[in-house]
Amino acid sequence: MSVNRSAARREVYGGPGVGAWGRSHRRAFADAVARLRVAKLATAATLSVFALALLLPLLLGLFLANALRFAGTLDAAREISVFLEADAKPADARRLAEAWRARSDVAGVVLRTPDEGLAEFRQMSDLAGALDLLDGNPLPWVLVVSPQEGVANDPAALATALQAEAGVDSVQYDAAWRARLDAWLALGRRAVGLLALLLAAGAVLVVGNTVRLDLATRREEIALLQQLGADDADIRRPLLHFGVLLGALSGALALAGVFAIGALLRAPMAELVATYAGGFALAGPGVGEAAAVLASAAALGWLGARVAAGHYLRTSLPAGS
Amino acid sequence: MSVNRSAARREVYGGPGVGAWGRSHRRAFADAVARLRVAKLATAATLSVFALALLLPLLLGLFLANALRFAGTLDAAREISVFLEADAKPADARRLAEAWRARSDVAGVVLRTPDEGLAEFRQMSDLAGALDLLDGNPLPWVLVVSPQEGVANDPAALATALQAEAGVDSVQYDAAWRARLDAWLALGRRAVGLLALLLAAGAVLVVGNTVRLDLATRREEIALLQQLGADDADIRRPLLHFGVLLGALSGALALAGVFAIGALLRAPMAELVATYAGGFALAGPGVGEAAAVLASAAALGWLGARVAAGHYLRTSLPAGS
Amino acid sequence: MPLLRFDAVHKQYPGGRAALQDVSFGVEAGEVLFVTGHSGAGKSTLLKLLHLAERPDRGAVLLEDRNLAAVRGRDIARYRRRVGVVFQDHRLLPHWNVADNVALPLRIASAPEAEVLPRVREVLGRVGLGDRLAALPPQLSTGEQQRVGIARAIVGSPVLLVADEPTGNLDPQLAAEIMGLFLELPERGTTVLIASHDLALIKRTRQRTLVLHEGRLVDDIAAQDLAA
Amino acid sequence: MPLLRFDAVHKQYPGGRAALQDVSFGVEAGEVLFVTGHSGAGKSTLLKLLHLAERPDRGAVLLEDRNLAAVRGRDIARYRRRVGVVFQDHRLLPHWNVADNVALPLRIASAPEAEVLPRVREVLGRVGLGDRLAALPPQLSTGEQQRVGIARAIVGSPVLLVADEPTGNLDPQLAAEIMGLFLELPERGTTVLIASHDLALIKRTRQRTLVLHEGRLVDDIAAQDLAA
Ligand SMILES: Nc1ncnc2c1ncn2[C@@H]1O[C@H](COP(=O)(O)OP(=O)(O)OP(=O)(O)O)[C@@H](O)[C@H]1O
Ligand SMILES: Nc1ncnc2c1ncn2[C@@H]1O[C@H](COP(=O)(O)OP(=O)(O)OP(=O)(O)O)[C@@H](O)[C@H]1O
Ligand SMILES: [Mg+2]
Ligand SMILES: [Mg+2]
Repeated sequence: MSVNRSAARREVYGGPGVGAWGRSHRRAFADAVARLRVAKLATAATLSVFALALLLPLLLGLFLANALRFAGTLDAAREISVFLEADAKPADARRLAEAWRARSDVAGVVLRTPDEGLAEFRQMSDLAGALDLLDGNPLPWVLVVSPQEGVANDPAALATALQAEAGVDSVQYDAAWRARLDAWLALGRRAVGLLALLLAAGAVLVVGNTVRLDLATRREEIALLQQLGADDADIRRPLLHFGVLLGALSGALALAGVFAIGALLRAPMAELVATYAGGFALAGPGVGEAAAVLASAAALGWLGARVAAGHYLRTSLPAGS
Repeated sequence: MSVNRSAARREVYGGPGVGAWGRSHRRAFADAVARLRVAKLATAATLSVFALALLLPLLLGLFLANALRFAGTLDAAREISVFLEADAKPADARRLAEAWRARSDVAGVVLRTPDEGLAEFRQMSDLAGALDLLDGNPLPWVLVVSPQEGVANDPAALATALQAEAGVDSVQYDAAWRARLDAWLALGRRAVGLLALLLAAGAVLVVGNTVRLDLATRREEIALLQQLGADDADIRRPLLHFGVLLGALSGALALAGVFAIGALLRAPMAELVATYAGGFALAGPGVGEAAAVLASAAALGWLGARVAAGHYLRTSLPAGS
Repeated sequence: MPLLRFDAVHKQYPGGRAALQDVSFGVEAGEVLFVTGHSGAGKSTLLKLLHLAERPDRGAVLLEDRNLAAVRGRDIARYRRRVGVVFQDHRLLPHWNVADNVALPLRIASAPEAEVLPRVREVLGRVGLGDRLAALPPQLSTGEQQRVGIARAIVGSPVLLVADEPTGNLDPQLAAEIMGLFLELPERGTTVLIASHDLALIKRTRQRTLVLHEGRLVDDIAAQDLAA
Repeated sequence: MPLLRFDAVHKQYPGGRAALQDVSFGVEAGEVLFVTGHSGAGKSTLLKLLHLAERPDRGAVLLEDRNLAAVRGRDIARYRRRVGVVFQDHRLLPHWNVADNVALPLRIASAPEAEVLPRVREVLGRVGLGDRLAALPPQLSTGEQQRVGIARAIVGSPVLLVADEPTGNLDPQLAAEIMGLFLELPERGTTVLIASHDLALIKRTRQRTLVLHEGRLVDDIAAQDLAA
């Protein structure tokens, strides 16, 4: 009897055959799309919050990347200026530069003639006008030495060593300025780390909260499905599809936001670049980066849905389970 | 008959008497507290999202305030340096300073002796070592003129006018550096404006979304209350209390976050201050500002609840209304 | 002059058949009236017009000579406070206990708190649930939930009580007890309309009965004409 | 060997009286069995033990000689797919149309889509709603909703059907039709348990009847002993 009956049932149900897996995923996806379409306004609100949670870290990341590129110029402050004696010859200066370039604690040496020094001086300082009052060029040859980076190398020791060489009048190494820069960078790094942490937590919270509240509004529906024999995977499947869809759409929205903000910033940026000799263009995300953003957003949506659904299934087990 | 009956009803209902208003608010507040307490986890999640939406603009605002205080030093770049002729006497310098302070397009004049100039020079530039090679002090008297701010005043024209005065050797006014600074400030201001706008939108969205979803989970409850004769104000009252409570708690959380982050930043900040002669302490929000934050958070919660409830009542009118 | 009057009322749901067609009748103050008919005949629709959950397409419903079509906006809430409703699906708030569910209409009408609990106790006692004040609705059997819904409908001494299948989940004995309760309401100034498909109960109760068939009023049987 | 056996089953809800006390009986495959009793007697509780919405405190419930206490975790879902349930409160998904509501058990069991709609049409036809496939539950009368719930319970040809007051919202004629439908189910391999307080209906249907009183099984009346 029970053999007959289960055979009959298999006829109706089709059993757990090949097509069942694909079927259930197709149904789950259709269900997820339906969820998005049913409540247009609700979907818009959820998408906006999610997209915003993605947009902020994205903007922060881009800002950081651009700032780091720009900060490259600040490294000048790490250089050691070596002033040769007033009677030094060009040949002496070249010989010293050659010799120092060979040192393991030196990354590079740039030679500056007294004329170059005067020109730079004039550009740098608002007291340079005073130099016009002098007769001739009182500036000596200068060798600008970049210390090798690394824990083993101490730029202060290098400065002392260079001071001892023959033909050197004085060495300028602004330890205070360097310490100040390092402190700024440490502060910046810590602030950025904190903010990134906050925003990551925010994105996860927003996604989880959205799915959690979506689940809360579907409490009865889910309980009914469980009572009719749906297992955890059945309950989870449309939610995961929903999370991925929500994530991908939000990611697309956030990218659109990034490009829109980039467009808005182009005008003042161009103004800025015009005054800079070097030229500096704001770099936006590339195609690969955009794809990565979409993928991570979808993954985040999936994760949020997974966590919320898992929590839900664990805490609201149908009676008797 | 109908007179009798309504008299009987007034006995039961108590009519719209003096105590009714206070009663309904006390009940609404108790209901709001109950809402928070029923779902502890849900409350925690909602609070976190809300607090985060508040924390980010708060941090941004404090960062901006601190940055502006710090940027005050940048204003030096707007000054016009006037170099007097080499043979100028201290009395000449003082007379010119006096005269210029009276000009409407001048905000202030600072006098610098040649000795002060040399000292500053030495501190500012890594080429200052070269000055040691010079005999005596070749620097002249300098008058540092701050132009009056305002559209009507053109610092470049002022610079030209000062150049024409007797006893002036040369005028230094770095138009390029000033343009660059203005461009930076414009960029910064636009970026900050955008971010603030985004975050404000985010905060409103988060609050509105939370209340909207809370409403969605209470759809049936609300419909029932309406069917039993509750009017819009009855439906709204506990939601507004809920919003205010949520807002105030989130504001407190956000303030706690601000102080915690301030504590975390104190260490690198101290390092930084140590290298600065002037000294610069990170300013946190004061008592008045904290109270303002709490009040605005509560107001924001009220507003979000009001908007969401209004939207809900407008779009989901009970059948037949 | 009747308390309540239906005047050629017609109601069609969007995309559906006509739920009510040309229905006219009057109800005197103090009557207890049954509405019966097959599933889908239009009983619930008729009652919904009375607490403004639906509106007629044509025709008029008048209470105390006031056309309910004129009750709009803020007046709807005020009107509903005068009508007690027993819903066919109970509609209790699952997270509120029995006492708070029953107290709802009193609190919506801002009744002084001191009067609420004694009144709630009294009506719950009358439906046989005097000892379940602290229970939550999901902890009740369906018949118990239905009785809580009845208690809530009568707690505010409404002018009009509309009850949709109030005994659908009760055994015959309990159903008779609840009917006895309804029959006492006119003495307290409440007129009663009851939708029911339970012909045996209707016959036993012996009150005037309207019979609907596919939305049409096909019979209006006076109390004395009901066979025992 | 009976298909189903209750063995000294005891169930007490937290903080409540005992809903079932020392209940023992057996059901043969192919039987149609009524459970009756007053409101709150324990009828729904008894049925809930069968689709694992509740668990007994003491005693055992056995289906096909398997103790349901051993059905845990993932097996619960699989077990439930073999049991059809008519809920006392219908429990339809309000945003899904009638056809999708009825198709739910087939889709949960991953039935091929081509077989779903014909099967849904067939069972809806059998409860008299063959023309309402596209309607949403809130657009149905309560009796119509109840019949959708019945169609959903039988669509998957379950081994066991438990129906809680399946005719509570139906008029006597329709109730008799639905009973006729239940009586045909054993031919298709389904054993049926029906909770009902409608004594007239039970007498007319003439099937074995269990009588509960305050949680105790006080009578077990064989079909032939029921007075017509
Ligand atoms: N979840 C629960 N928690 C506490 N008590 C409960 C719960 N469910 C039911 N009860 C109580 O158990 C008893 C039996 O309930 P049950 O629902 O089985 O009755 P029933 O026979 O189905 O009644 P009805 O005919 O009214 O549906 C009742 O007194 C009820 O209040
Ligand atoms: N909101 C709605 N939209 C569309 N059709 C509806 C709606 N509500 C009811 N109907 C239809 O109107 C008709 C009358 O419904 P009504 O609920 O008044 O019946 P009833 O007499 O109360 O039936 P029952 O005894 O089953 O409760 C039914 O055919 C039903 O399907
Ligand atoms: Mg009805
Ligand atoms: Mg029951």
